[in-house]
Amino acid sequence: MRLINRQPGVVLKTTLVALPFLLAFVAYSIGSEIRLAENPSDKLLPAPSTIAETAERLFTQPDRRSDRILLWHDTAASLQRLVLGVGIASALATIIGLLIGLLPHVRATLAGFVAVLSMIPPLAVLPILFIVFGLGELSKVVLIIVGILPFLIRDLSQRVLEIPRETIVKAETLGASSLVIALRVALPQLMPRLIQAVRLSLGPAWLFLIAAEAIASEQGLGYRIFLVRRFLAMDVILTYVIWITFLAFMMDLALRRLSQKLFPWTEAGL
Amino acid sequence: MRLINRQPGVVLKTTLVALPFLLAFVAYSIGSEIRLAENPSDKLLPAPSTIAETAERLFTQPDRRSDRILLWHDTAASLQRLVLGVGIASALATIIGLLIGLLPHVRATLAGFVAVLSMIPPLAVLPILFIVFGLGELSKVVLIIVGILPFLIRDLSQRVLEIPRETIVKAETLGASSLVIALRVALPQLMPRLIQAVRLSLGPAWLFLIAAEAIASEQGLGYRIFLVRRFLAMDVILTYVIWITFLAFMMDLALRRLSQKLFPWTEAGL
Amino acid sequence: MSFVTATDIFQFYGRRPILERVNVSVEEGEFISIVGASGCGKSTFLRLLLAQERPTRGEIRVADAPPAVEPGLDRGVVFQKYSVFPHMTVRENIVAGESFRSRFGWFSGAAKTKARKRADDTLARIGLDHVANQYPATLSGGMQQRLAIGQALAAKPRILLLDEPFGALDPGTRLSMHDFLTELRAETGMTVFMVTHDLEEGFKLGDRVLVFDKPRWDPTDPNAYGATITYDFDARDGGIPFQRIEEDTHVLQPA
Amino acid sequence: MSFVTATDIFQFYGRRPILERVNVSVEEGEFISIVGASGCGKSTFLRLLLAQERPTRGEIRVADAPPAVEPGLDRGVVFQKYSVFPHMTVRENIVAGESFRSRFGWFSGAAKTKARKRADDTLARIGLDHVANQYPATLSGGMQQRLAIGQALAAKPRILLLDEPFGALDPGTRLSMHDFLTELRAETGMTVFMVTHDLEEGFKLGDRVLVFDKPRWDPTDPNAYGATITYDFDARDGGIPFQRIEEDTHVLQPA
Amino acid sequence: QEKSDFRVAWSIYVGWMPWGYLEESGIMDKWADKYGIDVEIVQINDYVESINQYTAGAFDGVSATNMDTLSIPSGGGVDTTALIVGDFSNGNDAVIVKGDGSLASLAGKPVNLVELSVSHYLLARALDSVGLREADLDGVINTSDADMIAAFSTDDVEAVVTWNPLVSTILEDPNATKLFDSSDIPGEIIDLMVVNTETLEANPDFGKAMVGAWYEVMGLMAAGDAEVLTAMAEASGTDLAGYKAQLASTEMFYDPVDAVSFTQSAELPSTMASVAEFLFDKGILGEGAPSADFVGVAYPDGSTTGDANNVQFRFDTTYMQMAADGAL
Ligand SMILES: Nc1ncnc2c1ncn2[C@@H]1O[C@H](COP(=O)(O)OP(=O)(O)OP(=O)(O)O)[C@@H](O)[C@H]1O
Ligand SMILES: Nc1ncnc2c1ncn2[C@@H]1O[C@H](COP(=O)(O)OP(=O)(O)OP(=O)(O)O)[C@@H](O)[C@H]1O
Ligand SMILES: [Mg+2]
Ligand SMILES: [Mg+2]
Repeated sequence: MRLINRQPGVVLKTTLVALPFLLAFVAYSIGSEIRLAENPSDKLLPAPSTIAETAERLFTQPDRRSDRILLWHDTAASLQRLVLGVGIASALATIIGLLIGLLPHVRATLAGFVAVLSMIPPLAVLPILFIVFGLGELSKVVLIIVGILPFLIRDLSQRVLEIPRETIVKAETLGASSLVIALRVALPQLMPRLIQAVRLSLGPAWLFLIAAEAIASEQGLGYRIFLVRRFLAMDVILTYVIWITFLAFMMDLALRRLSQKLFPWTEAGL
Repeated sequence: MRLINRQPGVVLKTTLVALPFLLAFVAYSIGSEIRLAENPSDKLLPAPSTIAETAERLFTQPDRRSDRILLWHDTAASLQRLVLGVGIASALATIIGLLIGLLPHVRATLAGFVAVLSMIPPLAVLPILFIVFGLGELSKVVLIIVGILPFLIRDLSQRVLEIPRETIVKAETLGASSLVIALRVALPQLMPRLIQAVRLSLGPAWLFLIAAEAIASEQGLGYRIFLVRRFLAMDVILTYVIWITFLAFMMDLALRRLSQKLFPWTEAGL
Repeated sequence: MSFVTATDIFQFYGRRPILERVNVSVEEGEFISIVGASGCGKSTFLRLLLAQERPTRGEIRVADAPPAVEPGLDRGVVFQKYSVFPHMTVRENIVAGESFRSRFGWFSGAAKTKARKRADDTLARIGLDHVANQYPATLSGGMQQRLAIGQALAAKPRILLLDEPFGALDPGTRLSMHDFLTELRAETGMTVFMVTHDLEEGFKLGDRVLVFDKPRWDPTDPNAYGATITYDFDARDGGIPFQRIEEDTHVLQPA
Repeated sequence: MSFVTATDIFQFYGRRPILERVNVSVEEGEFISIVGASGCGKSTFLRLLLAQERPTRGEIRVADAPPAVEPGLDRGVVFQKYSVFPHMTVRENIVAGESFRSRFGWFSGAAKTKARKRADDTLARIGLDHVANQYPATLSGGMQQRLAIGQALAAKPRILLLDEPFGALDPGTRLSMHDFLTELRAETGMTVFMVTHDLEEGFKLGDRVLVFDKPRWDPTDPNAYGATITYDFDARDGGIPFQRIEEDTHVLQPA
Repeated sequence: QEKSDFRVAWSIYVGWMPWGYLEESGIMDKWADKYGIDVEIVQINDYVESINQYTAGAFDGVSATNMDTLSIPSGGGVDTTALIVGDFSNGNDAVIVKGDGSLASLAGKPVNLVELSVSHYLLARALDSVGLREADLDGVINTSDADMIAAFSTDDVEAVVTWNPLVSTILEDPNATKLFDSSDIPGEIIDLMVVNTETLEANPDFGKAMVGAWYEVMGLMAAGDAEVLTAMAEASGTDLAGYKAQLASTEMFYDPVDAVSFTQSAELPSTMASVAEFLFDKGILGEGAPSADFVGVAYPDGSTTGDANNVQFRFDTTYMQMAADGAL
């Protein structure tokens, strides 16, 4: 039988799914073991047990200096920035995407401009952003927005253009104005794609968040990672990385669920 | 007539396309004017003429110390890293994507792992990457690969899964082995999507390149931007940003052209 | 005067002619079937009737009004696919037939209740009342097209344009849709243009059958000339001419 | 012994039965048409014949060999869509019919020249020699299907499986495809299974017509039972039974 | 173990510019050849990354301050020796506010600085001097040094603590006032070349070549060699005058004798103790650290501060003494 037709059984499948995670863990453990055997206070690859201890401490014990559990504060600060940035960017992208997708005049005006904007590497214009938007919360949110907005606009306007012309013509024959077509035909059909697009842009959003927090911040997940880099506290960095990965994964999952829940009409098939 | 049905004429359209670029330029000029009126040695928003002079100098005059035209050297260094990183990532993603898309066993093993990997924000593990891969050329290329590979793999394996099952079954009835199906059916149909995916991941690739060059490098576009950022030499930064944007735009264009050229069968319609 | 008149219609896409010198006039209440080879411009002609596009030359007038510049309430349309709004339930789709002409496309309060009531009546009439709260994607192809027609009619257009409305359906479902359409038409007495691939269907349903074909043919460049109406059959005798034309046109020649 | 025998085939998707107790045996060289309502499991049965899927119960044997576990050289197939390789020219598509069984799917040197020669012969026979260097997307639907059949035959299968091969074509093109298929079959004498929606077509081309339908029907849950072969017509008298079954089965009932 | 190829890392800072010149001018190669070894000097943009890389074992030596050496490599169990005591900051690090003000007026203000760096230490010492604590501020905001100048020009920022050349650039702003600088705590922020103790013990030639080369350049600098100084100035992104101004606020030990006597002075242990206290207070010595004395520091006379059983940081004047004696 050809390899492409060979399906793993349930047990084998579960094993296979777990395998790479296990291998990664074992490889790490061995690497850590070797380094620690040489230098017991090596910080680079802390033993998994050390990471577990550190994680427990970070999640439960308040910081000596500030008497707050830093990890939760960092998480709250970062999530707030992320949600604000992604939320504002999504709202803007939806509006601009609808305008570009529906109105030929706006399309002519903005499509090329947005395409060029999307090529500017946001990290390079960081100083300008700082000066214009200050160093406060605003600048971090703005960096996220600047980072993902061009992509979102391009994606969403593309999606609007992909809405079957038939539906729009049909709406016209029902007497719909441009506004009604935008609100009642295009917008609802755009929503599932918006969630899709937001899922795609969450990765870059995290990236820009971390970059912004690394540059000027008092709290936040990215801030902490770059701060403790100063004394090579890899146990803290790894805990934070795993935590961020987990958060990102949960957000992605939540958005997928949300989409299924909110837009049953996209899923339901005969 | 509804707005959605109103098409701009050729002249109006050209004007509209140019408009936002013009407005951005005018807005910048005014901002620069105001700041320079207040403080003639303000570095933040140099006058467009200053930028033009700086640009000319950067593009044509060799550096006094090294006797080389730094901009070209930076460009060469950065492009080399970018091309290497994107090239290796594409090659790996193609192979792994084909395996995941075609072979159920590999899919079971890797699909979940790659999904989790793709959630790890690469900037957060930057310190780890530097430590594992050192600070040489390798680490920059690796950061690009690490940054874009999970996305590429997910995208390409998805594309392989989307290849109509009919074509694969047809190949089976022609006696094709798994290898032949991979090489002669799946791979060629994957290539246009690969170019598409590479176009999408060029943005992140630039980002990671700049981030990597910012931390450890002796040349490169990102290195120079971060170096002069310390002195807020915005004329240099802006020249570099415009240059990077131009490079990114040309690469995107080149890939689009390449795709049209190489894969006439995707475009040709009845 | 005729109700719909198309005068000397030419349509080019770029430099390529699709339609050439199309002239036709139609009385109010007539059912016009349009047949022709694939790609000959039937849908293009329907788009012109719909005012979705304007002809390169010539004009189409309805009830002697100036030519329309865009689709509007007076023309209903049903396409082969994408004819209903996938994000609305069946009932909402019907309500949309009335509510879309309002300021924000929404009814509220009493207007909403009344519109829902009327929609339920419509649904009962078209036999979709049992699926009123489902989304179109859960319906069979036949039900979707019935919904599309019901929705188009809810806006009370003066002309109904159908572009291969039953092209994607089973033969069985197709037959029942024929009955459905015949009934509806008897009720409303609307003017209908229907494009179809199926000659039999065209003759069965239509009062007249317009055959689109290229009057001139350049064997070295099949796209050199556009199509026009080569035959205009009176089909009220129930489809008998079917056998007669089969030899005359190249509608049925192998592609 | 029969050439193809299906014994007590049951097919479930999850817990839902699609096919129930399907039994049929077919002689070498017979042309079997398969008809039935939409969604009743015709394509499923074809997939089983193709060995693309294995039945939940029962087995299908060809020439008394053990049941196949996956599609292979002995069974050719043509689907309604996606039946040719879009990234290969017409000629390459035909060559693929021979070259895919080689180690890397490529011919080189003399083998290549010979294969191209044979492909050009095939193309001439199926009337596609003038488009040998074009990509399938530039061909009309009829030409694409002709290519798909030519390609399937290039591999010299013992059974040819067709799933609504002409479902997407014009009536005119369809007729010419019928002639094409009849000719090819006369040449090769292959065993053919063809699924079609068009009863007329089924009876015109087939030696036998199998009707798939649900023998039991639960009105509250239409998916409670699977379909099986309810009629097995001998169609060699040229399609006359067509009128006879129309009343007996609900193949043609409105959906 | 013995080897012949060595790699050391450095990053751009007034007192470390000679390292770049050493590599470029071939002086390093000359000295390495003399001892039959090979030394590669690598410039790293990111200072912290260079120390991390050294700690991870990618380099045999790195330019670092006394504080960062104690916290990163020594705290990480990499036994490290200060091979060359190059200078101490004598005004190169400064606390700067916008407008007029005094240290006391910092209370209730946010301060932007690179957290946990020598800037942070300087701030702590500055606050000490007026009886304030960090908690009296409206927080410290970690700000990348690459963006410090841009940050200072935004309205959000009221006070920064940073180092040269950023300090001189920021002070060009007429609105900027320097409140406190490292000349107020002379000898506490020390710039070193530190090397792996094991490597140095196994390869004394490595130490000799490094020190020999370093003091050759020191001699050139002390003589005011314009060519050498210009090269360093340009490499650090300024001109000769700017570089000289920075050198003015740096107490360079051009003469190895001075370096030796500074290293042997009685103040050094108390400085290190206060640094350790600061690091412990910030939790930098690791959460496992029971006290500020967790890491031991050894001095040239054999005395130690901190845990004598866990000495990971050694001030060693052996090689500098050889240079002073002309024995290289
Ligand atoms: N917007 C357009 N731009 C350019 N060419 C077009 C456009 N729309 C249609 N055509 C071309 O015009 C010709 C007629 O198209 P049309 O859709 O009217 O044919 P049709 O008779 O409806 O065919 P079918 O039976 O396949 O629906 C086709 O060759 C098509 O490729
Ligand atoms: N892989 C599958 N998993 C689950 N259900 C399936 C699968 N394939 C087909 N079905 C279901 O099985 C039923 C029979 O499908 P099949 O495609 O065989 O019908 P068909 O007779 O070929 O219909 P049509 O005439 O529309 O092609 C359908 O209800 C379909 O939804
Ligand atoms: Mg059409
Ligand atoms: Mg089927």
